[in-house]
Amino acid sequence: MSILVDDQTRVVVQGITGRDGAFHAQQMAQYGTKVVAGVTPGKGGQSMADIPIYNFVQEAVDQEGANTSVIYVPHSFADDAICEAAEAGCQLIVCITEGIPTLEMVRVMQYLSAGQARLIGPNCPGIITPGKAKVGIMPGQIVKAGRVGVVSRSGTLTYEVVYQLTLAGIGQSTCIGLGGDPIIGTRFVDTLELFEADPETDVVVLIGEIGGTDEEEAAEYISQHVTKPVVAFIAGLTAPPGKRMGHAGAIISGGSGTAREKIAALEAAGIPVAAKPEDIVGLVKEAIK
Amino acid sequence: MSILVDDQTRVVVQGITGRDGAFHAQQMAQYGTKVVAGVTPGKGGQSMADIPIYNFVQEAVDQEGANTSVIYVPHSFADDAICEAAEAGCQLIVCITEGIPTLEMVRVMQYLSAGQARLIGPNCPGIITPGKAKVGIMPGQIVKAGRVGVVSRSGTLTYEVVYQLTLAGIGQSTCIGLGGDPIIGTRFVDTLELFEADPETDVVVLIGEIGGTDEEEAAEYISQHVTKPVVAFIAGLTAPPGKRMGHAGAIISGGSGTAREKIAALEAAGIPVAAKPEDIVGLVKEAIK
Amino acid sequence: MKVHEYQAKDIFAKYGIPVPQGRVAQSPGVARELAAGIGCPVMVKAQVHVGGRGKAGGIKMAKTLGEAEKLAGKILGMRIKGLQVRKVLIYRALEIKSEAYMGIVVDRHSQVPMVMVSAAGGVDIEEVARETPEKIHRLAVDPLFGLLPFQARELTFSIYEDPGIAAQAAKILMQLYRAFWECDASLMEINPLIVSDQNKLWALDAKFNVDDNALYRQPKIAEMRDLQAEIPEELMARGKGLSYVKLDGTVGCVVNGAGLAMGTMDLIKQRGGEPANFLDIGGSSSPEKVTAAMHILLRDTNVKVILFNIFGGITRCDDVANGLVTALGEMGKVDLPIVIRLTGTASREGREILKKANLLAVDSMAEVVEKAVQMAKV
Amino acid sequence: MKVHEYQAKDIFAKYGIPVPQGRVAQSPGVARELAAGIGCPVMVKAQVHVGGRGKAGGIKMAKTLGEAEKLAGKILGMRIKGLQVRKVLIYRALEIKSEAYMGIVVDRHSQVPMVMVSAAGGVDIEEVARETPEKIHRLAVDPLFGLLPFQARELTFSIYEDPGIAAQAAKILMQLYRAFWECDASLMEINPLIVSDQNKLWALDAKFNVDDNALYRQPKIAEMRDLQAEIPEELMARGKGLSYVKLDGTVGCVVNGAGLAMGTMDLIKQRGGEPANFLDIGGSSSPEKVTAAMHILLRDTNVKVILFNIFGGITRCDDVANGLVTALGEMGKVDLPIVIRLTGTASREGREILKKANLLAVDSMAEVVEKAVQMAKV
Repeated sequence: MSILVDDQTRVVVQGITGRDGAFHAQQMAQYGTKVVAGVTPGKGGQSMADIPIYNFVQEAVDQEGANTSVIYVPHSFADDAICEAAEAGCQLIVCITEGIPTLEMVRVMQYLSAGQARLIGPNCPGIITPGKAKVGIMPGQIVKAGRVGVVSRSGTLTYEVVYQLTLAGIGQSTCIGLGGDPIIGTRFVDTLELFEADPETDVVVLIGEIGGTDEEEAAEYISQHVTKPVVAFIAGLTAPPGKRMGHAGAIISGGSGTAREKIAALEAAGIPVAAKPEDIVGLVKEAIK
Repeated sequence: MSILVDDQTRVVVQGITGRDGAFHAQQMAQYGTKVVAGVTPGKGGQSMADIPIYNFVQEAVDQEGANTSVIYVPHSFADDAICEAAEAGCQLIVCITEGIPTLEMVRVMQYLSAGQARLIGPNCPGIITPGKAKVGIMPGQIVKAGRVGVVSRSGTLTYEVVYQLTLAGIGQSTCIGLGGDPIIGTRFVDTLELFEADPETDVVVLIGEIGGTDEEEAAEYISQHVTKPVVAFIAGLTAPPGKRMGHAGAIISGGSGTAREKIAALEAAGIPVAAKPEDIVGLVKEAIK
Repeated sequence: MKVHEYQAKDIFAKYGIPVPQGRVAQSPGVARELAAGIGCPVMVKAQVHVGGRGKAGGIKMAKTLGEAEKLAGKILGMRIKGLQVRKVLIYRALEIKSEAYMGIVVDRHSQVPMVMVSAAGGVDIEEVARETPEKIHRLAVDPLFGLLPFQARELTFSIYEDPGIAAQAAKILMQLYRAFWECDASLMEINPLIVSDQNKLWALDAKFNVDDNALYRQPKIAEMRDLQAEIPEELMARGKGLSYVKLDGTVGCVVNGAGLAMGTMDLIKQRGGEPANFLDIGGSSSPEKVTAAMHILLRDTNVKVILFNIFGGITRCDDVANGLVTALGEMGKVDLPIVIRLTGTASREGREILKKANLLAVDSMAEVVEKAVQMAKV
Repeated sequence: MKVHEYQAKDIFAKYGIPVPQGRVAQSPGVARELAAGIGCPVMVKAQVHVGGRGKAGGIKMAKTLGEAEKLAGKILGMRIKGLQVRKVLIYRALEIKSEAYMGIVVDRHSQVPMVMVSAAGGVDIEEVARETPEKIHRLAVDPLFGLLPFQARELTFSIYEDPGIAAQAAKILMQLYRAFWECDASLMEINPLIVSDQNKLWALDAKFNVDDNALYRQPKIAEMRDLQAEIPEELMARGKGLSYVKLDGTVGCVVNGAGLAMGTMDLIKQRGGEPANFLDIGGSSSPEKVTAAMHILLRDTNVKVILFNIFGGITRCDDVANGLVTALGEMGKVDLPIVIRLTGTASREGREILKKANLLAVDSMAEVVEKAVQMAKV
């Protein structure tokens, strides 16, 4: 089973003729993901590494059975790409593109609310279900199939944690990077619901960072709805208040959003919080016991 | 029973301190309608002819149990008034105001689509259920309680028809003026559905005019869903194509919307169409038999 | 309200839609000067608010300056469907490889803006719509999001094979939608949208009707109204808040409400008469409106009788009666017979007022129309 | 990006929000001239990108021209929370009857703009939010419709008793929302919004942060960036597409990804070290970015060791290695020790490159942090 992506996933790559799109389309295909089509308006009819290119996502859905889109187009076109994928009937849309204006994402979320599509990202590394499918930019060689779900707002920090799990012999069911922007399509609580329902996930690792209140909401949600063990890590204890730390989302605003508050909320909900990334392995081992 | 308004109707008058609002609030109350509140922002706490005035429709709903709004505010405030009434929980909103920009109404219809409120108008004379309630500006003295439903896109032409029915001793269940603008909240098919379901209506009189295709859609709807007899009249046989005839809605556009086409569509659906207003009485009498 | 082609093109240009550079001339001499500035060949195009200008000879190409002057002289002063041409637009003639159509209207059925494109532009698009509707690609736009770029592309890729041209067209369509929405248009059209010999798109014609109800918030567009291009009586009527359309008959009508006015006209015709006009004095009618209505009708020398058909609602019959009496007082002697029908709100008071002025009102519409038709025949 | 109060007020004024007329001075003499033009009493207000200016003595009232000049001299050059004051805003002092608060932010939870108003403005609004949250009235705005007039009225009628003032405030709130949306703001605030002795509302202070991601489509606002008001290293970093925040420690960090960068800083602290900075070289890192990162870190004289923590994903480890080798080549001798961790995409190739340049990379984050902390202690 796993969640969101597996061997039923048929990927269309939006922006397949761009630098990142072309590289990662091949990386995904090499990992074994079914990359069935690419889209670049005006280049329909061409192909790239045996992947057929279309002008529109709708064509990729109709003619190649694509059900998942991954987006690498430049930031000023990304909002339109998301809407197009949703309109074409993609169930899952993974937007790797960073730099989309926040108010544009506000509009996109309204657009998506009328339909069935789930968005991951933007500004995220994507999703990987080890041995089955990789949708996005996560390095495939660091994961290992197993029964730990990993969800994170960060990119490389997720790799770090996943890599350490893999080195310790602990495999993952699905690893998801949600993205670090203020407005993202899928949040911790959404993925917790999916992991809870997934028979192939035993433990969930939640990797948060400063800014917003998604971790606090996750803590609340876990204490009410999640029966599986969850372990957490929060980055940003040393971040000075009010300073922007790369991600637009990582701003400590007002009285909430600090790492300390998030850790307190999680611990109050009975969730063990690792002091440093390498401690996660130990907490997961304990949880599995 | 009747439709839309009856003795359960509790009216809030938006724009009650304006010239038209003040006059018609009293006219409605004199007719016996339960006019429970008026709204004019900034005049909350005052009253007008014993009707309490509030700043907001929400207050009229919460404190006076208003369930129907009638709007007389100037055209540049009318879109906001409609949205406010919907948000406050009014089930029925009757907008008398004319001159609202079409694209503003396009937005308003989108706003209403998310909720439960029904809009009649704008630029309409309103609704009257003889002997029970009058919401709008129709002259109360020309109607008579009975079992004929009347629905029209026109104002005074409706009065004409209703008056002739009354003179002939034929009473009405409910008379509705839908308004002549291109974008209106309630159309023929909506009211036909209501009249069909109303045990107190035996016959429906439909009064159309040139422009749009509402009459054609009504003909189609009647032939499929309406078991009660319907008789019709269409104004505008002498209107030259392309000329604006007062109502923004009364423009003959492209290949459709002429009186001749509408009459043909209705007759094809087996609906008798009166050649002149005074013939309606005869057709109704025949239908009742 | 309609604006002229040259005005619509100015608006389009502001939105980045490519239009051939051009200017308006009101005399053959100026037309020649403009042509000299632009460089021949140029188009000389009548600026009037009717369709079918080409068929009527109002659109010509001039290869030389002399020809430009001559053609402008011919077109200026021409009458097209009853309207006099007072302005010609001069712009550089372009080589045309293909002609497409783009248009946006508010669709009454779906209650949202409807975008239409067709590869079969240039000719009578209404005929295309009737004969081969599948050649017109339509999209109902969600007004809360506007036309999205991928939607615009889907439309334009369906009418152009060349992706570069389709992409240009998508941008134009996006801008046309923006202009439509921001300018409160009721109709915007580019017909034809041409591909030039350099594979560039141009809006060769531009049509733009504005929603009259929105003019209050579009002051710049309201200023574009060309008073000379309108029928004086219709202009007077609008100035007084009346809605008037001149027709060719002999029975002048003053009615409150558009539906009742049309019903009255239809009945006049049925009874063997011919209505001289449509005139709706609207709701909340003041005495001044009635006076103005009388003045307008009396300018029409065809009118043999004036018919009032008033059903009081928001309009009060006493207001109308007062207006009529005042108008008659102001005008001195009115030679035409006046027949009046008053019913509804304050009709008793209205009749009292008329009675004092020795005017009689009847109660039924059939009766008043019958009377008027008979009097018009005398 | 933050803009200064005076810039925010210029934008507010364009949207019809009443702000006291004022101008900016960069010297006491100009401040005096401006005060003379405006008329005393005037306010003299430090223009720096931090809160708490009043408490720091950066906001003063001057009753005379001499006082204005003297106060401007005192405030200009003052340091507030580490930032030097280079500009003062001079505007007419107003009588204040009451102080309210208006603000708009994008709410991450509901994912729409959130409008907030409070009658308890002027003081520390964050304290009000913490202590008496019921005094702040909130509304999550449907972004597809924007703030509707009745909603604006509902908010302002809840904080003002006088309907006239509440109606004025509703108009201001509507315009503030329009400005927020059209200018791609991430935060807009009026605090305090005052009622003057003439019962007129004024935005006495103005705060406006712009979404950095939207600067590409807000060129006029992007131009407002005050380069002098920023930390030079942060400015350099942004110019190269890096994200850098200076801190006070000794371990300089170069990391790819904000989360990993923060995780690295946290770990440095846990192991007894102090991070000198946050530095995210981002995804798709080119060698040029790495070079720029090195240059920036070497400007900080506190730095005793440079730590690279790179987990390749979209970033390729060979790109980073090349960048580092190039940077070292360009810079000549670098005295500081460099510790490197490379894992993930193209890490083998990256290590090869480093090896040839006699640089060694470790595989684990714990190991590289441990090393760096020890070296910094030497």
